[in-house]
Amino acid sequence: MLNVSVNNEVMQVQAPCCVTQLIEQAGFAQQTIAVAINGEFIAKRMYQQTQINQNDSIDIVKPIGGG
Amino acid sequence: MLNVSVNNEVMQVQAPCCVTQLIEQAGFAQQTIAVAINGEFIAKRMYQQTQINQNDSIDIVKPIGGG
Amino acid sequence: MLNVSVNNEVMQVQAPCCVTQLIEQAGFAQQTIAVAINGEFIAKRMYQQTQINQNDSIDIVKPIGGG
Amino acid sequence: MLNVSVNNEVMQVQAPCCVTQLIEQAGFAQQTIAVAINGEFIAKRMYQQTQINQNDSIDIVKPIGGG
Amino acid sequence: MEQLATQDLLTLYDETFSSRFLLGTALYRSPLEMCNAIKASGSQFITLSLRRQNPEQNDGDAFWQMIKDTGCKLLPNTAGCKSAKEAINLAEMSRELFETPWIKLEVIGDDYNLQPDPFELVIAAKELIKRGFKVLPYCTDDLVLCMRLRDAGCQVLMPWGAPIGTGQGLLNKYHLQSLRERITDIPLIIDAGLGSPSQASAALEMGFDAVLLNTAVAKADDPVLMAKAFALAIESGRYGYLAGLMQRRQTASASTPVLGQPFWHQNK
Amino acid sequence: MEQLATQDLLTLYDETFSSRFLLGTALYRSPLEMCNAIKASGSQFITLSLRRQNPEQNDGDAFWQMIKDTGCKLLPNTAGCKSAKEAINLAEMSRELFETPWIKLEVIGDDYNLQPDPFELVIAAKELIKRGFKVLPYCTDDLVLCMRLRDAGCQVLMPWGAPIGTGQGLLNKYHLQSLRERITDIPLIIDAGLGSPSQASAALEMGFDAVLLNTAVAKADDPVLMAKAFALAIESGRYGYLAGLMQRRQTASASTPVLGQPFWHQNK
Amino acid sequence: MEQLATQDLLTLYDETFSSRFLLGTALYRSPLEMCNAIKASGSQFITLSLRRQNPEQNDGDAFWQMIKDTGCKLLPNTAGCKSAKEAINLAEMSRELFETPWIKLEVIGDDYNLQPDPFELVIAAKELIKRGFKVLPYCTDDLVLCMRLRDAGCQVLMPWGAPIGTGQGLLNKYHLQSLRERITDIPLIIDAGLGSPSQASAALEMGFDAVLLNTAVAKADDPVLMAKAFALAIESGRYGYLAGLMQRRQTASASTPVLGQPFWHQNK
Amino acid sequence: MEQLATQDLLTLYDETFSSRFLLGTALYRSPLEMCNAIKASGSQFITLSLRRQNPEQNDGDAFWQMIKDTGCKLLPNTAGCKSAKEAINLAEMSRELFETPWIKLEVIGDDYNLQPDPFELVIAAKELIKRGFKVLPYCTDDLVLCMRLRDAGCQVLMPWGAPIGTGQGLLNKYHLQSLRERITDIPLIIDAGLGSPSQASAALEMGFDAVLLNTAVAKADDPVLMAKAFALAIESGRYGYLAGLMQRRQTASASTPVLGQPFWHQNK
Repeated sequence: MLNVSVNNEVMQVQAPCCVTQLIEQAGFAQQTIAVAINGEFIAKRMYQQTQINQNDSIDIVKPIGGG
Repeated sequence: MLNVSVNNEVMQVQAPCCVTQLIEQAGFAQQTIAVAINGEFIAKRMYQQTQINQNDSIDIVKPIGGG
Repeated sequence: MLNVSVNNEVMQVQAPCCVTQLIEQAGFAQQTIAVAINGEFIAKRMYQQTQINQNDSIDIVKPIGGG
Repeated sequence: MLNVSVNNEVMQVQAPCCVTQLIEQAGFAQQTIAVAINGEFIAKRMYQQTQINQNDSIDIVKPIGGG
Repeated sequence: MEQLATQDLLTLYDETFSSRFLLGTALYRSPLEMCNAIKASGSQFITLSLRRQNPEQNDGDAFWQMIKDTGCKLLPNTAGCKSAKEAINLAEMSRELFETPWIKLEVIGDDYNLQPDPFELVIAAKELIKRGFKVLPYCTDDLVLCMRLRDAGCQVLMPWGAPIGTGQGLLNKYHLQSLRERITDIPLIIDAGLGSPSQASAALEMGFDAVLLNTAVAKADDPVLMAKAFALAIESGRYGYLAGLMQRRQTASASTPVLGQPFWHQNK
Repeated sequence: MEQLATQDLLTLYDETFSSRFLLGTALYRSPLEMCNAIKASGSQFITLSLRRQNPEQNDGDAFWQMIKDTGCKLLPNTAGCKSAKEAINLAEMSRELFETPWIKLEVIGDDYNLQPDPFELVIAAKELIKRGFKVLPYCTDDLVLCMRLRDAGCQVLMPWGAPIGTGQGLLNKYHLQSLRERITDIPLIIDAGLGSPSQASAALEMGFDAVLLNTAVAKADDPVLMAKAFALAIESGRYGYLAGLMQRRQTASASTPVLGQPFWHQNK
Repeated sequence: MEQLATQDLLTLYDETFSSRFLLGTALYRSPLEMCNAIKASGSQFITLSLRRQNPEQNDGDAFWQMIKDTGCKLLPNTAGCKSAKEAINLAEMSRELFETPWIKLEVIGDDYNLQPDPFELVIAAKELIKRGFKVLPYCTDDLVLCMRLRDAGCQVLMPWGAPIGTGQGLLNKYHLQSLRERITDIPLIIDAGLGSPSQASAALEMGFDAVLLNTAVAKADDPVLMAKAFALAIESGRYGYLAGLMQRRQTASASTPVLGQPFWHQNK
Repeated sequence: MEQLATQDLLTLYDETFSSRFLLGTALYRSPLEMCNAIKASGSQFITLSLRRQNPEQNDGDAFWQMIKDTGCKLLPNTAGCKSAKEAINLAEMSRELFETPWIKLEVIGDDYNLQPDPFELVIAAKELIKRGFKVLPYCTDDLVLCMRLRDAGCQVLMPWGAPIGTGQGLLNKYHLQSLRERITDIPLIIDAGLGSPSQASAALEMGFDAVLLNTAVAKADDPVLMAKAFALAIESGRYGYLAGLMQRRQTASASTPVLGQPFWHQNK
């Protein structure tokens, strides 16, 4: 099991786990989102081949009102 | 002859002279004007019966742009 | 008895009563004051000869801080 | 001969020439000055051992009023 | 909102106006320019005056005809009068000639700043109201003067923003604000001193009911476009007033939500 | 004039806009109110942002769908970022998600006044320009900072009027004026700090090309009407600028001609 | 310069004063604090008033004795009077009790902003001058009002800076400046509205001859130190006026000479 | 109070000063005038600079001798330098020639407004602090810049009031106020832009620790008297700050007590 932080919430995922799988487990499947791991942007095309590591901090963001 | 001032210009008119006659001689016949004698407004209906006197100061005014 | 108002307080005085007497009864004897009756200033030299009348409104004022 | 610029004025000096000599030739001997060569500050203690080179730009500054 | 635009009317002496822009007719480069500026302004109520003319330079009634053709309601003024007596007589002449009881009452108290004379103004206002005029007094922002004019029967007041023709705008917002807070039962029109559209907008934001101006339009490089600019500004200020301005704050406050900020971590 | 209205366009990175009003999408009482305010504003370019959301309070794509339906061009921001690195990564996420290279670059330097960090801002701007972004930096009115951002390749700058959310307006007109005088080759947009329509009008009168705001509309009592008020104010300020404002004068000057003043006599 | 300090005197009704600071005697936390503040202020001319007192709370002549002991010249006021008649009678009472013809004439026209009533003020001033008073009228910055008061015989005028007790300072510098430019033959004293020393300094820099205040000193945390602060500020403003202020410039100009700048080279 | 005057000292880099007035030595009509102005100012800390001089127009050490004779502490500046490198080298030359580690660090970012270059300024400050200088940076009122300079080790900052030589005063009181509120652990000196004593007084009332100026004194009609005027103003502003200014109020409030008003009657 990997202990990661998703949007600053602790979460456990089955290893190995790519970004696509993480998104599903985090409940953001089919949604309009963007992802960063440890503060670095991860492009969609990299989701499959990018593995989540122990203690990664993942940001999953969605559109919101802004000024 | 009466010496009067019309719009601050000296003018001579044949006595007796009513306002109507003065207006004609001053060249304002048929025009859109209003009249005061010695600083007092004279209504149109009084033109006939109002006589000009020696040294009267007559104002004959017309519309102009204003702010 | 005369019913008068001194500094907006009701007061009764024995008739006849001059300003000097009123001042004493009002408790301002020997003090630095000025007087008005019914809104009219009364000079010191008139205190003796000025009689108080029924329902007079008397102002007795003293120095106070001002801006 | 060395062609140098002293305070943006062209000047010729006999080679070899140290800063002390240059200062004299430039007419600033015995005066309260500070020196820079090609934009770099030269400390007093280095005047003797610092040689002037061809095309050096020398600044010799003095106190002046400032805000 | 469209609804509002058609229902939010200015009422002066029981007469309603959809435009809150009173425009002057002097200082234009040409009569045609004046007419185009009036059209562009959407103004329904324009000021004009009476002056002597020498018979020779007498142009007949050309100007007068042009003014009538604008179809606007007329507001003659008593500009330049220096006493109640002068103003009253000029008002009578205006009423007869322009066939209107409406008068912009000006009594100038000083040739240098062209300010109203509070004393003569009140005397003239009282008399003209008695004679049945609908008086719009050009006054200062002095609250006591304004209350006296209201007591005299004026159903609208026109305090200055700044001296005539300066374009300085609302010189004394503090007094104008407290004037507006104290006099709520009749319309207040800012008359004179405005130089730019934003100043007119600010006047209406503060709750003033309308503005009257002339120089800022006539002396613009392009008076027609400037007339349009003021018309939009006046509408914007009025809407801003009706929409209720946000509270001004001393310290900053994020518009974009702070919650959910990316990259932020407890262990930071 | 109508002609002008259709021809006077704002150009940002070679793209033209007929509206000079950039509006934010935060702080509204409801999404519907937001949509109506956007419609009333006539804005063609609206800002929005990216934030974390917990799966539970996850509303799916409702907000996102609504924004797309406005048909407006999108300007994602990097609000809340405190370093060039954070801003750059959030910009990349925005570019992918919103499928746009446009970015309102915010790097906050202080939590108290929420001002831009001049140092991190320049670093981030350089990098994002290199990566092909169309960067609109939220900056201060510091001329040197603005010149550095222009040198970095920014083709538009967005100096603040006042701190975000304060509604203080154009706090430093002197600096803003000289900024406008010095930077004439690219558009300048006043971003943040505006509280009332007249302030927006004043910004455009000074020659600024557009304004971006959010709080003043969203926090008005009636945001929809306020959006309309700002739209009119911005148009009025732009027209005022194009029409050429009258010269401000120190001393009064009569609008109504003095020549021919009635009742005046030599012997007076 | 020392010479100047001793020769630059304020003249009111042919009487000279070396201090340009008139101080009020109300609102202090204690009589002792008042006395110390007066001493610290260097004021030679202090205002006071007359009020009813009930016999019971009657403190005899304690306050009065204290005031006399300051050795300052006394300027009784007619604060709170709302008509010429009230002011005239209170002035008479003051003249008798304080044995002085000097009077600060106040006729309040509105309970909300406590502004002078221009109309009653002129009536009262005329009458009191006729009765031999030396009238110092508390007035607005209205030029016409001020000219009327001067015509009534007032040899000094006291226009307000802002409403009494607000501490807003010189609210309308434009009008105050033109007032000073127009009325040059008699002293003008800024009375009321000042809240900080810098505001008093600014008044004297503008050419006003003195200031009168009370609240800003009495309501300071340390009235004695604040009295000293105002004394210094008034002197600084007066000296600044006499020394001739530099011309304000729109654009920057180096103080340190540009000529001879090091490191600069032709071939740069 | 006298006690306070002697105990309220300004501390810069652990050195104390009783005067809060730093004065420049340029632009005077004559060296004698300069000396008299310095004396009148009571300044203990004066700025000066270094420039090239041609041997011919070489006056020997006359000026330098005069400056030394004032007995004031010297603060050399790096006026006119446009890069960190230039400023650092000129600072080194100043340290050697004037035998002082104190330096007023100026790095100009624009020839037009002569503003500090925030970027080069921080680079130069870091380096000079490392080299043991006591750096007084001439900076803007940008909070982030100021915090960076403090982090670089500056123990005093000198934000501008307005561009050098303009005399515009405190152009941005809002930012200066929040700067003062945020930076409380080191002294802040207002440097440049002041034109009149009241502006200097206002700066100290706001809590700034001192002012540095030159043009306003040197370009006055009477620089010696103006120097004295500023000295008094600075003291007044400092005392005003220490004495605690009254709260500014929106509405009027009588100073003379309302209780006991004569002539008032129930039955009124």
